[in-house]
Amino acid sequence: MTDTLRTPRAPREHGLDGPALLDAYRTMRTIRDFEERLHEEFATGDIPGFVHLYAGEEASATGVCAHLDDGRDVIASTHRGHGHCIAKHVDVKSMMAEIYGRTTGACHGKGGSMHIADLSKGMLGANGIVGGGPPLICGAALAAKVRGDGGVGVAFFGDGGSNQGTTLESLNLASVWQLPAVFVAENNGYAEATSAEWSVGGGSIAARAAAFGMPGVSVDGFDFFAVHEAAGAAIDRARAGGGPTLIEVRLTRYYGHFEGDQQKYRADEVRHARAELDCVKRFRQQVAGTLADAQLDAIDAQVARLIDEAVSEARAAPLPTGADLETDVYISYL
Amino acid sequence: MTDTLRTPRAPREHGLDGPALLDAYRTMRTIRDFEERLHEEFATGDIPGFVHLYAGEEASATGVCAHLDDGRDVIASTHRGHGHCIAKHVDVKSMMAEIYGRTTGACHGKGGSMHIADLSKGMLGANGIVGGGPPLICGAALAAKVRGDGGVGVAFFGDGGSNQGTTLESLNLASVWQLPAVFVAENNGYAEATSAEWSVGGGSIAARAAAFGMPGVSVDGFDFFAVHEAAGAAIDRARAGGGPTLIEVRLTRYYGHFEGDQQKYRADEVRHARAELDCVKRFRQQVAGTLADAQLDAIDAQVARLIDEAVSEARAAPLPTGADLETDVYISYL
Amino acid sequence: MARSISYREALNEALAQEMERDPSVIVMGEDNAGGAGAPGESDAWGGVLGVTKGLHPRFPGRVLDTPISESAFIGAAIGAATRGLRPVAELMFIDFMGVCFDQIFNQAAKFRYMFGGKAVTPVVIRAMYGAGLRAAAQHSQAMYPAFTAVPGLKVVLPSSPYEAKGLMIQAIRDDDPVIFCEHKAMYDVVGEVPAESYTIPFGEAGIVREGEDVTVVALGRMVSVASDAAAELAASGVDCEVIDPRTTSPLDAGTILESVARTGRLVVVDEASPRCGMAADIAALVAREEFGALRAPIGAVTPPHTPVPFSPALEDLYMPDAGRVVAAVKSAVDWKP
Amino acid sequence: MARSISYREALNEALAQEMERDPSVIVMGEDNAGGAGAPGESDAWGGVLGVTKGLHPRFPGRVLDTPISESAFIGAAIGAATRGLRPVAELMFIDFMGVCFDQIFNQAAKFRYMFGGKAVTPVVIRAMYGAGLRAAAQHSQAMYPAFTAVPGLKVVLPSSPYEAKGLMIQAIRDDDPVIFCEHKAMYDVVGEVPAESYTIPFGEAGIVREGEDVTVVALGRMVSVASDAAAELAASGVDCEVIDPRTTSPLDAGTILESVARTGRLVVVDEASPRCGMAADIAALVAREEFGALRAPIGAVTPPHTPVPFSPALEDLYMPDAGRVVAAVKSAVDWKP
Ligand SMILES: Cc1ncc(C[n+]2csc(CCOP(=O)(O)OP(=O)(O)O)c2C)c(N)n1
Ligand SMILES: Cc1ncc(C[n+]2csc(CCOP(=O)(O)OP(=O)(O)O)c2C)c(N)n1
Ligand SMILES: [Mg+2]
Ligand SMILES: [Mg+2]
Repeated sequence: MTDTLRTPRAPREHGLDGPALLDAYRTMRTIRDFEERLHEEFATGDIPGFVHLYAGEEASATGVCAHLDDGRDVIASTHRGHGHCIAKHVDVKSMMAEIYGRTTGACHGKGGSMHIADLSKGMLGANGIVGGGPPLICGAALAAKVRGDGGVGVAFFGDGGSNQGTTLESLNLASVWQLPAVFVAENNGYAEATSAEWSVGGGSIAARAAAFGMPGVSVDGFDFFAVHEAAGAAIDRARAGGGPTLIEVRLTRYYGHFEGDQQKYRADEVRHARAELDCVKRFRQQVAGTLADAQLDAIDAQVARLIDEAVSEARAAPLPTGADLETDVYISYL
Repeated sequence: MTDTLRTPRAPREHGLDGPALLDAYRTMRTIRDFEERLHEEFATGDIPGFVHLYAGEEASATGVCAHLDDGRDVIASTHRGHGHCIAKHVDVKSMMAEIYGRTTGACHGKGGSMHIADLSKGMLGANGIVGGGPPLICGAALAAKVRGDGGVGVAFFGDGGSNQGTTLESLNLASVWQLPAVFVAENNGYAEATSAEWSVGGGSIAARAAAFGMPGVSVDGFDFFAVHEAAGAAIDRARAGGGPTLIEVRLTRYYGHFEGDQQKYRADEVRHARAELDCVKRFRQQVAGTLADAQLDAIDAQVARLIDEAVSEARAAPLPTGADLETDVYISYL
Repeated sequence: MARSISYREALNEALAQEMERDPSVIVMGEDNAGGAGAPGESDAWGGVLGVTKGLHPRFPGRVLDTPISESAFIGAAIGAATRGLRPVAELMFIDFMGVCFDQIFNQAAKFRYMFGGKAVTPVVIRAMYGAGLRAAAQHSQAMYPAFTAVPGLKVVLPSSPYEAKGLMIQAIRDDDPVIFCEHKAMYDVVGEVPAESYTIPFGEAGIVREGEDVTVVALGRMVSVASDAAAELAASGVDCEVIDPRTTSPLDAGTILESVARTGRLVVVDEASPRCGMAADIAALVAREEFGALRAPIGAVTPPHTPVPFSPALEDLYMPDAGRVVAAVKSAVDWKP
Repeated sequence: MARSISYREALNEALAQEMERDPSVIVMGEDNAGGAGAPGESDAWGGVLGVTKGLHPRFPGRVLDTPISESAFIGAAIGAATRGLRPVAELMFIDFMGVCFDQIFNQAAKFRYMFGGKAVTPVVIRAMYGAGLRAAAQHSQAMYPAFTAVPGLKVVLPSSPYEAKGLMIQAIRDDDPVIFCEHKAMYDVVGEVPAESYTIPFGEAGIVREGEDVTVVALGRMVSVASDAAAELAASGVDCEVIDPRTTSPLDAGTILESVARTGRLVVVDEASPRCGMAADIAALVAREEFGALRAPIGAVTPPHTPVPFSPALEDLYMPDAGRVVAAVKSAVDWKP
């Protein structure tokens, strides 16, 4: 897991121009700030429910979603979904408001952190069920295939989720149906407090691809460019009718399983990752020759402002009322 | 699937003495006659419900179960369970009576063909749910491991069942827990009318073992000795604490998916298998140097009588009555 | 509408007509295209039920076989529905819901609510239910109460070929997720069915027989059992009103309550297990909303609290029959405080 | 019994005492041993609920972590039970039943019947249920009616630390499969619990409060809500009898019917969804068996037919509260034909 380089190496030919790099940086920075701020806000006691932070894993969502269209491409996410939402262009303020349970939230306050979705952006939802997303993504990919619109479906799941039967079945179905689908296993080493080294029989998630007849690769998730390259190849192949791919992204979560978990069981590991491997820092080093520090600092400032506004607007937004309780269960009923 | 030898080759060193060979032959012959007779009886209209015949696959159940004790070892079976039951020493007459729905049946007439079980023989049941057995066998193997009695658990399932998430999860759990378990995938080429070549992504069930960190082998299921050898190695390893194994057994079913299926979709294949590959015929050829024809013919006669008696006794046995309807739902209730 | 076809044919015709009309309708399930990938298998089966037979050659690319992976393919149908298709997925036996229930009740059913009203998931999940074919405990259940309990799902129980066609077309056109429960012992039941396309709205009960003495609410296959009982009772002077709710969610409470308001007596006939089932659900509705009209205990005719037994001798005792309905109605009529 | 401990501690103590007493008791679930395989993880967690904390070091080899593979490990607990162990498996949130229901309702529940009375499957499946912690639609459900409906399962809903310990010990010793439903908002509720081992039998309701005017049957966490309402009603002169069935299967029908025979009025308070739930089940029982005593419509206080909403503003409206119980009881008392 931590076999990655300590010194930044130059990304291979990535074909990304300045605006694309700035975009990627903005996405990663937005995710990071969103999560760090949530960590603080959660401590105030004002955020209800369960919150699972994505900080540390930014390069994965960003590197994958950089290849996706809002319109024809769909992703499904997990309980740890904020990063995927932001990378798929869900409005950040609507996300924050959702987490605070407000009517201005992406889901009118009915979903919360674990169920943020925006179908108009091809974001089929965070998911409270481990392994809930992969079957749905088979369907999104099937719809794209039936329509022939070149769209792809991408399912994110964790190392823990890679042991769920629903996920394993979906790999097989995608292979059998030759779907335009990509399965991204974010292996952060733990499912709650259970280590992936123990729970993933055979030790490699990527190697499971072969069992279902699809290519599998394992990439360094601290390196945006590594993720970007692997995802690009898989998504291009899917669009071209070449079928599904499984990508294992090796990375680390900076916070506990959920807010409230002290994670004493891995304090050293987190310290090391933050200091030596951090994907945002590394990205800045990797693009040092291409982008000016000032450009990146300007984004930092813009993002900081956005997150500030998101929090203060969420806090000020109205809560839903009794009139909202029984609406939207059905489109039509009685 | 049909890449097997047409001419019998000598079995490798199998270490089976005369009585063991006769036992194996008796088991295979019993299964064959039981199933062929059921096929006839079903046509009379007197057998209720769904019946899935195992004819053609005898070498698999027999080759595996030859290594098992009734006491400490457990198997779980499928909808196509008669062969496994017979090989695990479930009383043949009680099986026939069960299929006829009589009180003398193994399950008092409450289970039927799809639910024949005999826990006292370590037969945890046929199963109406594809993928139902493998999780249960993880538990049987766990119990053996916790008790340290050297017992093993064996899960039989089909090519279709190898795509069920419950099966795939079980492979992983058995690997992670290092259970004394053996998974026997009986690949007869079809799940109902759907071909395994299509439904098994990647094309090889045996190769799925690697994905979960266990050894996987593929054997010719028309050859008793091939199955026997592979199963022996896996079971020995399991008993010795070496963890689970996946064995893919390649074979053919002679009848339709269930009685009533005309299986026009594979008539040629069945004709070929019966004529050229049949495991019972082949066994006789393979042991020609060791056992006298007369010995085998005597078994044929005994088995024919047993099956005759089983049918006539089943037909004559009493049906359950209203007094049986609500018993045995619980051990104690209200 | 002089033409008579079977329940199976009615369903097949509904699927074919909707596939013809709307290219977004697709069909999937185990052997639904008839076995795939091997020579000669196309349309060999039309699902184990035969309901999809003939569709595969007629609608290329829109009738899909699946591996035995219910979570994956039922989930795929749901996911495809969120992307604008109208998939009809066959779960085969409703008893198999246990390997894929999550996709149905935690995903499809909840999307619209959890996502603040922004999801549309027009999926139909077909499954056969019910006892009577000696299929034993894991292939004979009537699991629809578990689906009826889930907010966000609609649940349909057609009681005749006519209902089967009209409700299926409605299910496909409906924008909410629908669980469509076909009784396995009814596929060969024949009845009059219009050749042209038509829909039967959800939440509108059918009044199978009008009557003044006792309201009998019966579901699915029990509608014909209740009708037989009503005919028998009529001969002995008891006049039953037989109501077929057609859908358990939404449930047409109005028709039931209005009937009980007239008759003062209720017997519910249901094939599901007795605990937390439809018989309880409808009894509770009436005991809450129309108590004042009730003149007798609310009768329930259901199977006992046991798994479905295999032996025909037991299964016949397990299933509610007309005799038990007659007895329940008579005891309601004869009841004295 | 002056000692007070929490609901969580009561469960932990029950597990520890039974593991001490009987070597065939084992415990398994995600993080139940506290994370496995990595240094320093032993007992880091005791399940996400903390209920199994401390057991792993005390009972080596008998407290197992599992991968996130509910079908496999719940099935394994069931399989092990058929082989003489007494496994207690943690499903964590009851909402996760959708990925493993088959092993529970088609396997464990049916073995004894399908196999003609020859199987013994003493497994306990623990799961937390219920709303109130802003855990949203997929982590807040009260799914026990779906289990109650299944012949072959027993279903337990402890309403206090005292009940939690005694019912858990009974569940472990019981020879049938048991679904043990813990309310997630009650783990920190403190109450008097004897230090020594004791059992509370299944199918015997607790009479939480005696009363003459109205019978209030409440389940799980709703028992305290109903008790609060009863206290408030007593002040205004309405005398409620509050009954806690403790187990929904078996259900102590006798105690409920006997009470309604005296009071003539029934209100059921339940946290499950209203359709095909326990409120309906108990109402139907009474409308069938004790109709003659009833003097008012049977009231039900349940959530609406919606998924559980996330926003605290909505979730507080979703959950039955004492105010709604008071209103339901009053309307039963005030009802005029
Ligand atoms: C079916 C199911 N089982 C268990 C859980 C509880 N749970 C939520 S997150 C989680 C760990 C997931 O681990 P992983 O997939 O590695 O994702 P990560 O949290 O590391 O991002 C568990 C066990 C769940 N939500 N759904
Ligand atoms: C969960 C589930 N899905 C579907 C079925 C229906 N079904 C019964 S047997 C069968 C085919 C099984 O194929 P395979 O596993 O290859 O076993 P075989 O019949 O070839 O022995 C199917 C689809 C079932 N019983 N359970
Ligand atoms: Mg993880
Ligand atoms: Mg097969």
